[in-house]
Amino acid sequence: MDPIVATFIEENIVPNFNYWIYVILMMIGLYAMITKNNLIKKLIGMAIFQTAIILFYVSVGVKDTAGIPIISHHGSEHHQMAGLSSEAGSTKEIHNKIDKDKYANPLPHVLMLTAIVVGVSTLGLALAISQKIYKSFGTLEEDEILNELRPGGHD
Amino acid sequence: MKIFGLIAVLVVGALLLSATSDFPDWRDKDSPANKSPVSSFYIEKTEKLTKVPNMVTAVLADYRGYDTMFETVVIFIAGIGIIAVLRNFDGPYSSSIRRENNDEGSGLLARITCSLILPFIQIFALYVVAHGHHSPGGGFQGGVMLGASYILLALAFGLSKAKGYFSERRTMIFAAVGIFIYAGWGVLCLLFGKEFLNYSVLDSLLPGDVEMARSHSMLIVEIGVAFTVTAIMFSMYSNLSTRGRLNKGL
Amino acid sequence: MTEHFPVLILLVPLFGALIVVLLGRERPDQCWVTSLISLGISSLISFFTVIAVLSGKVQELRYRMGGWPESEGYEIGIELRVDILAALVVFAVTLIGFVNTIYSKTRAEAEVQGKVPFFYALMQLLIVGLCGIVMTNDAFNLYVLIEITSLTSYALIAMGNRRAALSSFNYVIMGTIGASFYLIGVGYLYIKTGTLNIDDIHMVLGQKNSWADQSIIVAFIFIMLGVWTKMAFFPLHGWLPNAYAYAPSMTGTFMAPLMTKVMVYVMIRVMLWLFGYKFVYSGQYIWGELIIWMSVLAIVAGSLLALARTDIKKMLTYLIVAEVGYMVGGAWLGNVTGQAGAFYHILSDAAMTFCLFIAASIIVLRVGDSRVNAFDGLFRKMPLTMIGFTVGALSMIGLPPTCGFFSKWYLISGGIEAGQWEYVCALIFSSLVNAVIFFRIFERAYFGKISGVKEDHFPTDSDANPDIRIKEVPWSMLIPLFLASGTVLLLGIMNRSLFEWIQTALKMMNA
Amino acid sequence: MTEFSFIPLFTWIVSLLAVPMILLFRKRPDAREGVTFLAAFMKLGMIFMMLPLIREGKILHFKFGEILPGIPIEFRVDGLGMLFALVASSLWILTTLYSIGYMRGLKEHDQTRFFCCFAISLSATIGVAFAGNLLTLYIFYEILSLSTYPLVTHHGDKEARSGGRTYLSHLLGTSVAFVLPAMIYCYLKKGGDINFTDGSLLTTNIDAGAGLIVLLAFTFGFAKNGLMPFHSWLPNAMVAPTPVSALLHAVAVVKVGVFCVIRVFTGVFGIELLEKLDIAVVVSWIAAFTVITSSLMALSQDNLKRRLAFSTIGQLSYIILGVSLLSDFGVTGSILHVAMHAFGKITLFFCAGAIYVAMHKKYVSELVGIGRKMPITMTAFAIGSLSVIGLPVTGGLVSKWYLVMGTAQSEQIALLVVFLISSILNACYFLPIVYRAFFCRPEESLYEGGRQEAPLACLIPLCITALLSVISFFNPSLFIELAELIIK
Repeated sequence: MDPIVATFIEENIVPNFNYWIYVILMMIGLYAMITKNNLIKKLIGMAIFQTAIILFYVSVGVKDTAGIPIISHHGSEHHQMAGLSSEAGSTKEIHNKIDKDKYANPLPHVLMLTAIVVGVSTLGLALAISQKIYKSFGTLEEDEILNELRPGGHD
Repeated sequence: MKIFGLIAVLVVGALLLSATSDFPDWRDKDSPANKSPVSSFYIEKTEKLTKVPNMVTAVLADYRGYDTMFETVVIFIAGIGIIAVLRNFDGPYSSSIRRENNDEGSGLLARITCSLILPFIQIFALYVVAHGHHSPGGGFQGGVMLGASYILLALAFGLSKAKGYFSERRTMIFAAVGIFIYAGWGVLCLLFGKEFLNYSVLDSLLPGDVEMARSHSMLIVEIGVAFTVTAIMFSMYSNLSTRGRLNKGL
Repeated sequence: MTEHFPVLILLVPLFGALIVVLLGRERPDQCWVTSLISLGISSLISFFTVIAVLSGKVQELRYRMGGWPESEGYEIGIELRVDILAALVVFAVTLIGFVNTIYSKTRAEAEVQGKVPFFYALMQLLIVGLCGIVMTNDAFNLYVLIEITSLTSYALIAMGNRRAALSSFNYVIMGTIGASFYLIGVGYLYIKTGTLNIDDIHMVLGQKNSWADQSIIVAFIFIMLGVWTKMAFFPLHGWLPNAYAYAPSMTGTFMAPLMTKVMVYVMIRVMLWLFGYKFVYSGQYIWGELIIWMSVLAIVAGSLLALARTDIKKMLTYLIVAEVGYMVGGAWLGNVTGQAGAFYHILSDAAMTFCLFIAASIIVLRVGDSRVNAFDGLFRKMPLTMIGFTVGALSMIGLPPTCGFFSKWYLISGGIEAGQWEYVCALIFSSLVNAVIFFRIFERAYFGKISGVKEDHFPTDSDANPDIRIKEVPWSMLIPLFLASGTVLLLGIMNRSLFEWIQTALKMMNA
Repeated sequence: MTEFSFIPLFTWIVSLLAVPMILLFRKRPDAREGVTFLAAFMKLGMIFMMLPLIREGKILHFKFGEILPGIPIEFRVDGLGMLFALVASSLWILTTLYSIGYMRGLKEHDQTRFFCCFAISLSATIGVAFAGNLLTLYIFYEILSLSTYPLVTHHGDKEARSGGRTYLSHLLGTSVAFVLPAMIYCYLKKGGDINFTDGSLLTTNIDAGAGLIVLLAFTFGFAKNGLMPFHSWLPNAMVAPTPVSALLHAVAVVKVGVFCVIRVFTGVFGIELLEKLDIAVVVSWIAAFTVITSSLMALSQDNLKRRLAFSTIGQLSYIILGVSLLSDFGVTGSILHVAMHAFGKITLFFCAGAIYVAMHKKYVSELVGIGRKMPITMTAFAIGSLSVIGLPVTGGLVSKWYLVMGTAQSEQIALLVVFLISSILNACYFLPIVYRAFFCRPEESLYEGGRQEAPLACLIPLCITALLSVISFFNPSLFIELAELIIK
């Protein structure tokens, strides 16, 4: 492989691998939204588009060493508590010892929960609207709809 | 159009990619987002302040509870929006649900299987709602499962049967009540003299101390979310699958 | 009590919407009353908020949701921030919502048969969303609220005829792209700063001095693109005209004045609070000049497209496109006069668009024809409606003492101050085109004979004779029209004090 | 010097208050016209109340609240404004009388609307005359354009509508396109206000290029002054009923245009600044071009009112030319010409209307021998013509005398020639009418019957205006005095 390309991949793509994937996914979705003729295909593009953004956000919160952002007090902490109990340690100290590198950043997850919900709602509503369009135009192809409109409706 | 779209997409993609060059590396624990005091606060203080080990739930229902309330409203809007767009109320209210003879749902095998697993799905859904504090889960997830159970019911036994449990009017009431619970709980905090959704002030009302008040309040708002989500999921299905006629399922 | 005002403004219509849904389809009248009361209370509270913010005791209201304090200088929860600008816009939003509810009394029943509660619920939720957008100080919360307004407007528009459904679908696509672009921008800011609070993002960017970072610039571009799509800035305006023209009339009347204006407000706030004066106007990037030229293009194109329309509502919607150009250009001039002018124009444009849309809806309703010839002879037939229309139209043209003149004055002042002559010329050009458009209508209304309306518009109407049918509408529709046109005049008369408040607030933001 | 007074406000508002009264009495024409008269006399009376104060050199002002930062709606009465208001309001009385005769004589429709709009436009004219700052001036200027539109299009037929369209598009278009930005530029340049003061509004920190642009923007922007190339609204607006043409297009509207230009020259720039920047000569030559061209165009017009309209265009440019000479005599001459031309031209219009009412004749070619049928009218017409040409014994000579002296004073001999040529052209298009009216053999149709003058209500005003023209030749001191207040 060309060394320039190799260094480019090594320096740019590999460390930001997720971001590249997200951008490519998003471009696929956006392309479908802009150019597809079928309304449902547009909506599929929209779903891909929104999913790409979710991928991006979740990638932000990932840490090398971390697991899910739920504090596991059944494992190590119980041991600590047993060890500390003789020294009359309070729960406060225990909590201070939470190693934040052990837990993924929770905020992006929360945000994406919202984004998922928004995505579902938008998709549902858009499907309803396309059903209404189908009911009144008898087709979901954009050009056919526009053709039907041309002679009848003014403007 | 295609060429134009392609160019636009490529420009957008190139712009977005050009920005990644000065991003912190992926999985970097010291990136600004992961190291920021906000994130640290959530990770380190959540259990102390709210007694909820699942940080996502805590952030969702407490720190950013205001967001989540609107998230529920979004679901609600989608539900009533679909009805507003699709439904066609030409006759009186009750007659709009027409029973049709061929609305029998699926075959026998499917029906029996469904009737066997439905209770488990519903119980699990309730578990997910209730156990959101300690494990992945919460109102949205549980609500979707609960809604799915009714959808399954409709698939197996026909929509009219499912509507017997969950009529259109009832879905609307459930959906509205869910947000009522959420926002009303926040207003309760207002009435106690603190900010909207400041659960800490409710410790006199709920068992336990201030932290437990937060924890319990989160459960309550999650239940509210679950109400809305369940109702709207089913409503979405029943409207979309019948083009708003609500006569016969898929 | 004052400190709770911001959240109460939101909660009252939210509960109103829930009650309306619970009331159900059997009681449309109660739905109307509920909506009227809730929006009335909400606008009262927002009025008191304006007074509270102005009174000097509180310069701005900050409201921490859930009472979470800041930690190490960062906001943990979501914060509302209401300064005078936000208070004014919120007041405008709730007031227009309230007045539009009066207007919709008879129309809702007629246009969305049987779905009245859903209409009122969606309308109130849209108001909630808009107020939330204006007040929130959290970048992600802003996204959620933008989606709330978008979803409600998709549904509200799609409640109309089949054309409305089609345009609503286009709006879904464009709106989703816009909102997602905004979300991407926020994500890029988050990845660089680790916070979502608008003030904190600004603070962190300042501390790290990462203004020149590629990702920040891209974030800015995408946030702007997103907001522009939502406000129908010229090349991205495609969804707007059909959506507002074909929507049910009582939907169009309040979405047209509110949606784009609130997004303009968001743009100004993103520019000044989130990124700050230095970054946006530094002159180090080409966008300053470029966007002024884009706004010139928007103004010219919007005006010309409006001129080419014969359909009244379509024409008005293209005028909105031109007006958006005014405001974007004004905000980008880079001086306080221009920004304040753009902001003043938010208020005045909301008032006059509202006025014109109500008048146009009334006329289309009565005449049964949405083309310009609907206006033939209307000065004699519907003098009251035409008075309302005239006030709005004069304001659109920019004649004193209507508010349109003063906003144009401030915008032109800003343009001259900044030396952007192309913008000044575009403003004047658009005034002239508006004059042509509206005087064409006045001439018809003044001299024209009432045209015989084609039978097929009213196949079942017993009084198809236009002489009988074309008469003034009930008071429930005229009162909103007069409130709107009165506001147009009032804003014009009050412009000096308004402008001073706005200017002071903006100066603080620019500092 | 500057004195606070309510009289300017009352003067302005009195004709506005007449509007609801006129509407109230719409079913009783006599009462309606009575109200108009009452308002007109009260207005003139109040102007006469102010006159002695102004002659003492005082300036009266009245201020409403500020509507823009630093810019109130303000009335400020000085010599120039006084002179203009005096002319406009005295002629309003005569026009009212005349229009009663004219409108009733022709049984016109919508007379109430006519008198309402008339009253509003008079109010606006006074507003312009008394305007204390550019914005007030601008606002009343626009109100005048709008309120005269229904008058211009009074007949409501296709021709009237197209005339009205030209009228409004020219006047509104130019004022929005040119005046508004120029005004805002001055506002910014001055640093927060555009009030007229004794000195000039713009300070010396403006360079010649920008100054020229602003000057031209104002001069063209006030298109009511009929300067080419924005003159075509004037002939087109002649579709209006004659009293409208008379008052508005010989007196109020067009004079408002030149009045605004004089204000810009003397109040906004100031003669000194213009001398320093040396830019007024551009305006001079545009005006000179207009003078000659319009006179030539007038020659070819057969429609009497159109001929008068082109004559007006030329005469207006005299005024602009005079003020752009920047010499004392030139400016005085300009201001004088506002009054003198008003008397002369309104006489001519009244005559044209009287001829139309009595004989239904519109074209110059039809007027052969009409002097025998309508001797009084045609005598007045002759006096009016003399005044417009600038021959004795009419006031026109006085102002033209000053103008010509102005050219000499500023050593613009070429412009002197322009004045002379144009005077000859004026004579060419007016005197033949008079000559043929009196001395040529009339057409067959004109033999029938004896004298056939217009109704008395038409006749009296035109006699008075003709008389005023003559009086102002013998006693122009009042006008000169007022004009010189500006020079000081």
